[in-house]
Amino acid sequence: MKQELVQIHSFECLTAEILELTFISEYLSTHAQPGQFVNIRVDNNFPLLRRPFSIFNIDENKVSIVFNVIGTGTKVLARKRKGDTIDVVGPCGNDFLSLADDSFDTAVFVGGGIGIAPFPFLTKRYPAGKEIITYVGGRQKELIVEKGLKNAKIATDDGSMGFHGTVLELIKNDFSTNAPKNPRFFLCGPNRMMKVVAEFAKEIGATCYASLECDMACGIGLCQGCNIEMVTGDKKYRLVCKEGTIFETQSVKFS
Amino acid sequence: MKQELVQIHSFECLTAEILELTFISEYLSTHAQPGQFVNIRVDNNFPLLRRPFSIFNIDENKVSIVFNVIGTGTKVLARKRKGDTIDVVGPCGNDFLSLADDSFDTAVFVGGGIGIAPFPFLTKRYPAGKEIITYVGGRQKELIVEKGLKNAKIATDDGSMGFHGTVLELIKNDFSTNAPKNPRFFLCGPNRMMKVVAEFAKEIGATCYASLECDMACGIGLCQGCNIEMVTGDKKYRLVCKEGTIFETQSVKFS
Amino acid sequence: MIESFKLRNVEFNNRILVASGTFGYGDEVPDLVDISQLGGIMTKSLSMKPRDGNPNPRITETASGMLNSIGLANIGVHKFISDKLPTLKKHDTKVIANIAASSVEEYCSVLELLDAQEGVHGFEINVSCPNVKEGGLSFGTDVTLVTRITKELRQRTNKPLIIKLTPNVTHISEFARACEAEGADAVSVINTVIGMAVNIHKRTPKIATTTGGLSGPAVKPIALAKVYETVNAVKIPVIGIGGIVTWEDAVEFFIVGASMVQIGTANFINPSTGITIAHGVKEFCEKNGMDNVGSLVKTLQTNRTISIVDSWL
Amino acid sequence: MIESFKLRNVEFNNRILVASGTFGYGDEVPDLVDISQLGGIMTKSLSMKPRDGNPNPRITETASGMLNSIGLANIGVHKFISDKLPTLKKHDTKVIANIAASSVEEYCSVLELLDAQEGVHGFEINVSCPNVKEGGLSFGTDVTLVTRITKELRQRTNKPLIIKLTPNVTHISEFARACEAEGADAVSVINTVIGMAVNIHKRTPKIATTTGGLSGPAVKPIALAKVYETVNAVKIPVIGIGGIVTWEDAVEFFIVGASMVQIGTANFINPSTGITIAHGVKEFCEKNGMDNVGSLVKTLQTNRTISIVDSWL
Ligand SMILES: Cc1cc2nc3c(=O)[nH]c(=O)nc-3n(C[C@H](O)[C@H](O)[C@H](O)COP(=O)(O)OP(=O)(O)OC[C@H]3O[C@@H](n4cnc5c(N)ncnc54)[C@H](O)[C@@H]3O)c2cc1C
Ligand SMILES: Cc1cc2nc3c(=O)[nH]c(=O)nc-3n(C[C@H](O)[C@H](O)[C@H](O)COP(=O)(O)OP(=O)(O)OC[C@H]3O[C@@H](n4cnc5c(N)ncnc54)[C@H](O)[C@@H]3O)c2cc1C
Ligand SMILES: Cc1cc2nc3c(=O)[nH]c(=O)nc-3n(C[C@H](O)[C@H](O)[C@H](O)COP(=O)(O)O)c2cc1C
Ligand SMILES: Cc1cc2nc3c(=O)[nH]c(=O)nc-3n(C[C@H](O)[C@H](O)[C@H](O)COP(=O)(O)O)c2cc1C
Ligand code: FES
Ligand code: FES
Repeated sequence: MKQELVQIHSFECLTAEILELTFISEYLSTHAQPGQFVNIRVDNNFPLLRRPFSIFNIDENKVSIVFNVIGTGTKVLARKRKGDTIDVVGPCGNDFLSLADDSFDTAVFVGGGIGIAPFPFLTKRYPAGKEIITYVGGRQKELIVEKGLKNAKIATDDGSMGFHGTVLELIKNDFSTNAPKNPRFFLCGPNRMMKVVAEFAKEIGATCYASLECDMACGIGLCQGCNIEMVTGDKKYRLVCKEGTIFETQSVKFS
Repeated sequence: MKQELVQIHSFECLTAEILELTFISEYLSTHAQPGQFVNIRVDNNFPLLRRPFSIFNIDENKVSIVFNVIGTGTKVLARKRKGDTIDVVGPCGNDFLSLADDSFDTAVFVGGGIGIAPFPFLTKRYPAGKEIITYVGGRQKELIVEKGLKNAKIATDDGSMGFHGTVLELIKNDFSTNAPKNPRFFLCGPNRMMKVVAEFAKEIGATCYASLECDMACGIGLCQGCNIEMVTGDKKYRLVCKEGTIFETQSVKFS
Repeated sequence: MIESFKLRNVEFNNRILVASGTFGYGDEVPDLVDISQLGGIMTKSLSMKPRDGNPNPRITETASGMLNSIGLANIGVHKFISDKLPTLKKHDTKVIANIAASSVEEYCSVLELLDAQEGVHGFEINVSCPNVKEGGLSFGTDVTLVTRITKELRQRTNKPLIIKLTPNVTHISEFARACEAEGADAVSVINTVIGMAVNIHKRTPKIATTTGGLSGPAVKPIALAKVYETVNAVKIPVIGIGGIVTWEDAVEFFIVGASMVQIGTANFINPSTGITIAHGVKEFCEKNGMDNVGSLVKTLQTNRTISIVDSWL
Repeated sequence: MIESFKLRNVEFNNRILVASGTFGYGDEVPDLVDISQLGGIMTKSLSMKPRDGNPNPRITETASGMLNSIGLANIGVHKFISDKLPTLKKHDTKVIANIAASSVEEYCSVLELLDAQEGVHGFEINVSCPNVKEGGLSFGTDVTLVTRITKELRQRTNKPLIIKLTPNVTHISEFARACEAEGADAVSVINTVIGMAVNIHKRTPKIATTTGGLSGPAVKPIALAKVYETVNAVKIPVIGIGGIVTWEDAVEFFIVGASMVQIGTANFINPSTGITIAHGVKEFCEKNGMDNVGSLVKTLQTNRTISIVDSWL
């Protein structure tokens, strides 16, 4: 893990609401694994704390993240330009690949809105010989990113793109007609979405991993602010930033 | 006085360190007088308070200020671009023209560094029939602005431009060889500079006005934070933002 | 949609007030602000005699806040009555006279003078003043003195009597209870927090009096906690103050339990903040199906049985 | 150029420490920070038994600050000694064990266990803990209890004993005087300020425990004022904490009178803040012709005869 001042290489609008920000980092591009995140100081004074962002893609020495403008931090980030520098700590957290053993055939990625963020990089690095299906859910089409995803199936709450309904409904439909062989689930997105998809995975007996999100002060295990309650194991809480962000869904209590 | 969201029309580098920022305001361009200032919210969250800037020039519907990057506020301001909007309150404070009666022949403007700010606009609006001489002092040439000034005479502490020495020394030199007829002084700049020039004006029996600077929370008379101690009159203190910024120098106590 | 709020015998148009010392005597900003859209104006603290206030520098900016030590510069109660009140009366808003004093007797005399004035609708008592008789210790940090001030003033007015509490005490709830017991109609929470800043090059304090009062967004979390402690201690209305800039900030105070709120430092940035907030709060209520801003008040859902002290943080 | 500072029998390499609860047990950040460049590490507060801490959410950002209610989650003193101390010992820095407890007896027992450990160079006592016997009121707001804790602990150790004071009291100087009288070697000023934030959509507190501790730049002015009050009340060294992010911030504390400083929240943003500050302070001293950082301490020029209470702000 390193703290670096990196230069912004480009901005790209992936949808009307979602931006991809690409910056240059030799170090991160060689050290980061899919599912890890970077912790960005968007500006010198305000907001005070860093903002965590999943690594969306790595291409040679270029690393990218995706975001939509929600509040203070993302507003400042969206105003940066090519050539500006930003202060990045990373790679943080655990990663998908080193967690999952090999005993499955189909990787089912499920992303809610901006929660697709880790999947393009994961898709790229996925071991050969595994099937990949990607489910993407969102409120409306402006929040749906397809870039870098494989076999993407889309559900929107308002029906403006793909299936009209929740991503869980779409998954259930698909699985009832044409269940993938020996699936394993990888989730990222709003807790509510991950909770119900994790329940479905449990019902069909599939292992399920989720990358959890929660407010973080440090992102590196110093503040103890990012605890998640466990239902298995000896510890009542674990730290999302360090012992996660990825957990086996049956081990944690979704809030 | 109004509060407006105005659009930035352009940036110009006047020296290696000093920027001119021009914005569009119908209202200010028709209502502001030389010596008045505008109070700018440079950003939504940080810094908290507005920053006051003298009106440097008005050209049709375009109003400009000049500044150098000193701290938080000016750093943010310098990062703005053409087309961005800024939140401006103004015009604030009293003005040079309505204060000064007509009983003099030569207007002597003395600006220290960025303190020349009000003089180009004042020069432009000055009643015909008066001579104008402008003295500009600064640490080095990067802090000397000549744009819009009339008969500008320059002094730098390091001798990198014009006279090598303080602006007071230059004035004294000039006055000893070729004293202007019946002068009146108008000062703007660091307190230390204004204090000594005001003393010289007093010595030679000339009336002297100074535009004072001090930290302001509101700029419009609400906070009572900008008091200056008086040596004449019935009030111990007056408010720089509202009862000034321009005072007859013998009436105030320079700190 | 009911926005108004009644305190004792006075009905405020809405629950948004401007805080003492941050809006002058209401006559500084006529161009920029339509004062009638405010629930009320708390005047700059008034003392018996005019006060020059403290030397310069009186203010300095801090991270998301500011320090001030104006020294309660004011024109004195007589001049307020003769010069300011006539103008203030013309606006359709409530005028609450904020009183500062250096003795219990002075509080009483200033209040009596103002109580006789028709255009003065109520009183807010600034107890964050040095008690000259007791060597300059603040009235506001001594519960016996706050009790006495409240008792004496209550006997002298039938208009709303609001005591403005200082946050610089261990248990603000003790003070609020004392005010309630002596018949105060409400308490205002909070005045500024003691703070300081240093010019490292000159090695001098950044404000002339060394320490000053901290205000602005930086203190909002502190103010909310003090309001929370207070609303859980008394039944009289609590007026929330501290760091309110947006309508969302105001809603936080209402949810915690403030019946009204005051806008202070934010007026320096946007003098019309109070009006913007009044509209924002109203809209928020309407969107959420409330027909009364009061429906927001004290609706915080928390399952903590609280004693407001440092717990296991 | 002397940067070091001696407290009782321990010489710290420099005057910059990292604050309890903001640097784990010193083993979280080896890649990013060369710990040996720090004067010392205050450990996360240690209690006798391990503590899970509070439920989520434990933190939330505020304007130029943050609220936390970690609940003193820690691995317990035994595990600290067996698992963390051996690694910590390897660094050329001083390890100050911060102790939290829910009874005077627990403070004593934890200290005794740690006092026997060679790698523990001193103690910082977190008195901002609920006193279980007294219904959860904080030890730190009761001067009798702080006196008793200091007295008991002083009898049990010859290593530096530092009491970490809470700012949430009317007169922090009373507490500092009590600590001095009972033989404490220093006081740390300040712990977090009680604060609160509300999610207006859910109408719930933003942290699970309703109120939490405010830290970061927002509290710097408060911390400086508390340090100022304290240094004017006692002769023992005062360790300044609160909102320090830059070396300029640290210099402000030194000028006011802090002998050492601690970096807290800033570590979350830049874990190497302490090191950057150590360099910055050193450079500033050199540029200003000082051969000792100590030449900065308590050099504030002020002509105010002060009683630190609300004065005429
Ligand atoms: C491990 C991790 C990875 C993340 N990866 C990404 C990513 O790849 N792309 C991305 O855009 N964001 C990501 N986030 C969230 C991101 O860090 C920011 O919280 C988010 O972008 C909003 O920041 P802000 O400063 O703009 O909003 P703030 O000003 O902090 O918040 C504004 C408001 O939005 C709410 N809010 C904050 N975050 C969220 C959220 N995520 N969803 C809904 N409401 C929210 C807040 O409660 C607040 O009310 C990630 C978070 C974590 C913990
Ligand atoms: C009536 C009035 C008119 C003004 N007109 C202009 C103008 O035309 N152009 C212009 O550039 N500025 C002008 N100023 C000053 C301006 O308002 C800002 O204070 C200044 O630009 C620095 O702001 P900042 O936020 O960048 O620095 P801050 O972050 O506020 O300050 C950074 C550091 O610089 C110091 N500092 C602040 N202001 C000054 C200063 N003026 N001189 C020296 N040190 C300072 C501070 O004490 C602090 O230590 C005027 C001020 C007043 C009161
Ligand atoms: C410049 C200034 C002057 C103030 N003067 C007074 C005053 O005269 N009387 C008073 O009771 N409070 C005074 N206050 C305190 C405010 O009324 C308010 O309680 C405090 O600033 C917190 O609110 P805020 O964070 O919204 O500013 C003053 C505050 C400021 C910033
Ligand atoms: C997340 C967090 C955890 C903390 N944990 C402790 C602790 O365990 N013991 C303690 O004495 N202080 C603790 N503190 C208080 C800090 O040590 C420090 O006193 C306070 O944060 C003020 O300094 P700062 O503004 O630099 O953060 C904690 C602070 C934070 C922000
Ligand atoms: S965010 Fe600080 S420990 Fe996880
Ligand atoms: S700056 Fe507020 S009164 Fe002058």
